[in-house]
Amino acid sequence: MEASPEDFFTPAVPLDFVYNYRVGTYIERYLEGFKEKKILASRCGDCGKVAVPPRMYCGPCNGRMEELLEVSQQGSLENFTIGHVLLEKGAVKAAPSPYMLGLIKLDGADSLLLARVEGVNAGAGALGMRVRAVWKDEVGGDYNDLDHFEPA
Amino acid sequence: MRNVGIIGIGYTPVFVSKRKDVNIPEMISEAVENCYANTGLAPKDVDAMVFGNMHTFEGVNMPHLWAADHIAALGKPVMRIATGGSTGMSAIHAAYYHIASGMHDVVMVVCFEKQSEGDSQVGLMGIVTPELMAMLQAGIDVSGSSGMGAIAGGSAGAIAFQACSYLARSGAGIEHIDGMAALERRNAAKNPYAHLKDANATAATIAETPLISYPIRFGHICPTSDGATVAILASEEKAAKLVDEVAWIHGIANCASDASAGNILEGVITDPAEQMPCQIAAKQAYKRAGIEDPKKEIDYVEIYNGFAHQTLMFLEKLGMCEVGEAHKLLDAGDLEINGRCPVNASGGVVSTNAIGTSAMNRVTECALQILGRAGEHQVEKDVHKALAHGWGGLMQYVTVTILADAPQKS
Amino acid sequence: MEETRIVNATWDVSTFKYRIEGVGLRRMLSGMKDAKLIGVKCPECTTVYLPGSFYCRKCHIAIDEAVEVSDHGEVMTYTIGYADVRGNPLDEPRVSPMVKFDGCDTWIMGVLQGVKPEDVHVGMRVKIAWAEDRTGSLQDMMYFVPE
Amino acid sequence: MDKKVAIAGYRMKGACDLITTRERLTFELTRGLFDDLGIDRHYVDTVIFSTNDFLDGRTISNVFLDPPAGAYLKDESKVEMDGLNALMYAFMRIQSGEYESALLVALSLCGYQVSPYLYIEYTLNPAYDRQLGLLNELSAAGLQAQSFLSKYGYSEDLIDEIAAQNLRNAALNPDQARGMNDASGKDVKQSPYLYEPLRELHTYPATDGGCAVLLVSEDKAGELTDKPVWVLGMGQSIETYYLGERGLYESRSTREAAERAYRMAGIDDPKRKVDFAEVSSLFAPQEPILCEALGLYDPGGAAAAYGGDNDISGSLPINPSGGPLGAHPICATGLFRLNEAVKQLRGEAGKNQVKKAEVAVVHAQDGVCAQQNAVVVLGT
Repeated sequence: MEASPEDFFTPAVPLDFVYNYRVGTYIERYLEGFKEKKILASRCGDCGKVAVPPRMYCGPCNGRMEELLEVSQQGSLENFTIGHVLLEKGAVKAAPSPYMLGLIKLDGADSLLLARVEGVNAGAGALGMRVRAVWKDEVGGDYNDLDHFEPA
Repeated sequence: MRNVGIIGIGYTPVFVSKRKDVNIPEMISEAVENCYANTGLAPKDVDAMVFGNMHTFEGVNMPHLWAADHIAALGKPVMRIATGGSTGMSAIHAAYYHIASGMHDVVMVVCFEKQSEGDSQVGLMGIVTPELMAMLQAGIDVSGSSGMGAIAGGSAGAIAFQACSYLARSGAGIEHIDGMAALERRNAAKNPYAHLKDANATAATIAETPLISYPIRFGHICPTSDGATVAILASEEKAAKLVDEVAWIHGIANCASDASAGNILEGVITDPAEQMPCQIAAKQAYKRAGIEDPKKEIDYVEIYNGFAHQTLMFLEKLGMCEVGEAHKLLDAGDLEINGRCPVNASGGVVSTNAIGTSAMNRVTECALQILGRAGEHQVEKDVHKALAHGWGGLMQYVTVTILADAPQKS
Repeated sequence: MEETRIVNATWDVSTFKYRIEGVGLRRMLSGMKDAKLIGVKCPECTTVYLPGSFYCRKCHIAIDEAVEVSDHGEVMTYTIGYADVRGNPLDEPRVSPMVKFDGCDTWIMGVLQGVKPEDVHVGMRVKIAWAEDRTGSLQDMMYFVPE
Repeated sequence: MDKKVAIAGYRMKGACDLITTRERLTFELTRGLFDDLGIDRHYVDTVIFSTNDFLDGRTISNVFLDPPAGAYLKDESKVEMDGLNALMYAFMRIQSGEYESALLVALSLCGYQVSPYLYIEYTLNPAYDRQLGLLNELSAAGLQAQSFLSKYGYSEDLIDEIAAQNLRNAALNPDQARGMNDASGKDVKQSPYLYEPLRELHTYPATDGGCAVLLVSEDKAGELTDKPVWVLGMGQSIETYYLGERGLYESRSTREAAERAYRMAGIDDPKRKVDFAEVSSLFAPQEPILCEALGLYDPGGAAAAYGGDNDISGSLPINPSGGPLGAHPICATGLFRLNEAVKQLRGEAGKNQVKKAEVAVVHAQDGVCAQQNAVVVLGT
């Protein structure tokens, strides 16, 4: 069924879907903790797993994680990638300069936290390096209050 | 083929217009917890899961992925089903085939919608907007004042064509739509999981609500709700080991048609009130369930009615009464909770509409009536066999499920 | 229950590059200049589609046979609008029927003029009021009037 | 399972830019398949779609696709995931005894969107990951690749060679949207980094396309084809959403899905029983992770396996078709793998034909870093 472009209409569709997501009770408290520069996690009463950021459920136990606790602001860099691009609404753009994203195991937590990392060279020795949280000067309970991690 | 039954049901504590406390997985988990609590079962008893919703309504693509940890899905096969308004019942049907095939014994179905997180009108317009915009290029007047411009107000507009066609061909009047809406709002007042409730609704109070697009009034239209529903289905052998009460599934069927009143670019070949897929699916479901005369054999009906005239229209299309007879049953009081032919004792979709759950709740409500567990909205007559109806797409998908109080004889 | 904060996002379908089937509608538009309705007929089941389609729903075959359809037809269903698409009340209620033209099997929406809302009925005979200056646009078909 | 289910035929089409509409592509694929098999739409008992609203920019994405698929006034449903899951549903419907045949239709016109990565963007947790903006399909793939290389101490040369092998295979295959004749690891290394160690040529191309597949019961198979391909086993599983709680160097849910599929197929030693695999590795570094999870070689065995065993002429070819690096029509990709396996099992794979093709394993994924996986075992 060969067709030519003039067989089609190519309309612009002036309709954008707007969403208003509730963050839920656990992320709400996590962000409230940022106001005091605290990193909160949730602990599973069954298996004892500590998840950061906190969430309602422990998947393997299918149990509510009722307990919220503060975890350390220091941890180790377990995995990382150097980004050379940025994705904005799906579009790939060159990054102004390469940047590091790390998966960090905070002391006292069992899950890894994805964050920007500064001041670490990507060579040998990066994996396992001790890092610590760096906060924005002014914190207000916003996602970006916890700015990045740097060598401890 | 193996017998399959519903062995457990769970709901979120409420179905309301806005759940302002929880996020999407947190809300769904409430219904999963409720279902496990009601049955005394645990995730280890469940072999596989089926998940359904309309994901453009809350803007999370395939939300079972994000919700997996919250619904005890890890390590299980999970199949995501989406067929528009009929999603909830399409998901039940998928679970049915998981078991009837012999592949699995116990399957959990999880359906939800959290419509407060998106704009439901935009969500519905999103079905046809590219086509409308193409017509704009062809010279359509979107203000609707001339030419082919009369796309009278989104989904209510297309529905108005259906309602008018139904009234003209059945002999019913707009006062019957008012009466049907009032009956369902009164029923909803008895159902703790209903959203729009009005114990004192009458045809007269509904008639006071403004006309949106003749013959559809504001009082005929469903709300948008937040809520989740969960059900567990099992094979006959497994059900006997796990629970004491089962609502059996005897026959299921579904049918698709052309997108009525929407695909204007290529011409619409169906009367939006004809609902041929409903007639075909009902016939198929009756055949599979061994039902010869639905009027006599079906004790209770739950109909997917986003708009109140659809209760009457679909009763006729399902063969529960003759064409032109439904409004007479309404006038005679036969459709009431204590009536001869009770329908939508739950309050129907017109009272509660978290879309992903809407068609599924028709099945779970039939199951509750069969088990005698519907509480204040339990119908007066004994329910041995019940029919659940689902409807979706652009007026073109129909699903039918026949439930019963005993397993089907082979 | 504790109310939690809202975060916003959009899904920008305005950035999508849709291709929409247009063979049938373009063919129909081509006849409008001459005040003609051009549909497409399936040679197997004889269903006439207006606007046309590149395939037959019922027979599932490719179709391409142009046929002219009458501009007279019958009201199959209708609605009476009291507000415009943005919800603002109209000065006068607007009658919008779906019409099946003679010699064709599909229904088309439009606006009906020259009749009071209370006098409209299913089965009513209507015809197209064509514009004086036609440009091959859907605007050429101004509205329906009673036959 | 007392019945057997066969794949009677398929039609597929993929390209980097298809000048068509979804309706036209649906009609072309299904009409073409019916003509191949000498049947019409009334032969088909049920139609199962696999399309996605977020790809199509439309609520209820298949709302206009039923009639062009021949489903006007027919039994129809939709699995809104990769199409290999729709195959599982169709299989179950036929196994139930209610159906004799099922048509699968899976497609997406990815070119409608800014980029295919938008699709994964909307699967992310909007209350956290989407707000932070760090996680996306590519950064996740970069972390996954790094985790795999670090775990076993491999150099980037390995994943460059895996990409090159796929691009070479894809160049031989007329059903692929993209390929590269004589591609070498060196060529791949010249493409720019996206998220180290992930490079541009490690990733799938944006693809328009789709396919139609007809499944039938054993009774019907003989009417339609001399070369039926049988569905021997299937399995599916999902793992945690949270990347920080997964071992990214492995694919737990693929392993669980494969165990189910092999058990059903009666395969106890996949290394010896499986002749070749078609896996949905959207990024070259995923291929060895998925193959380990499929039990095709032991964890840490990738370097040895890519010494030639996994090539078209090798002892256990992986993605002889070129895999998703040649085409990734989202929703249809798993069925593209299936169709490529059917081609091999029928001996119709031309320049991509492997030496021994009696048992194949086919894989599909959904979610970030293959959170959910489906595995199907096929045989002649």
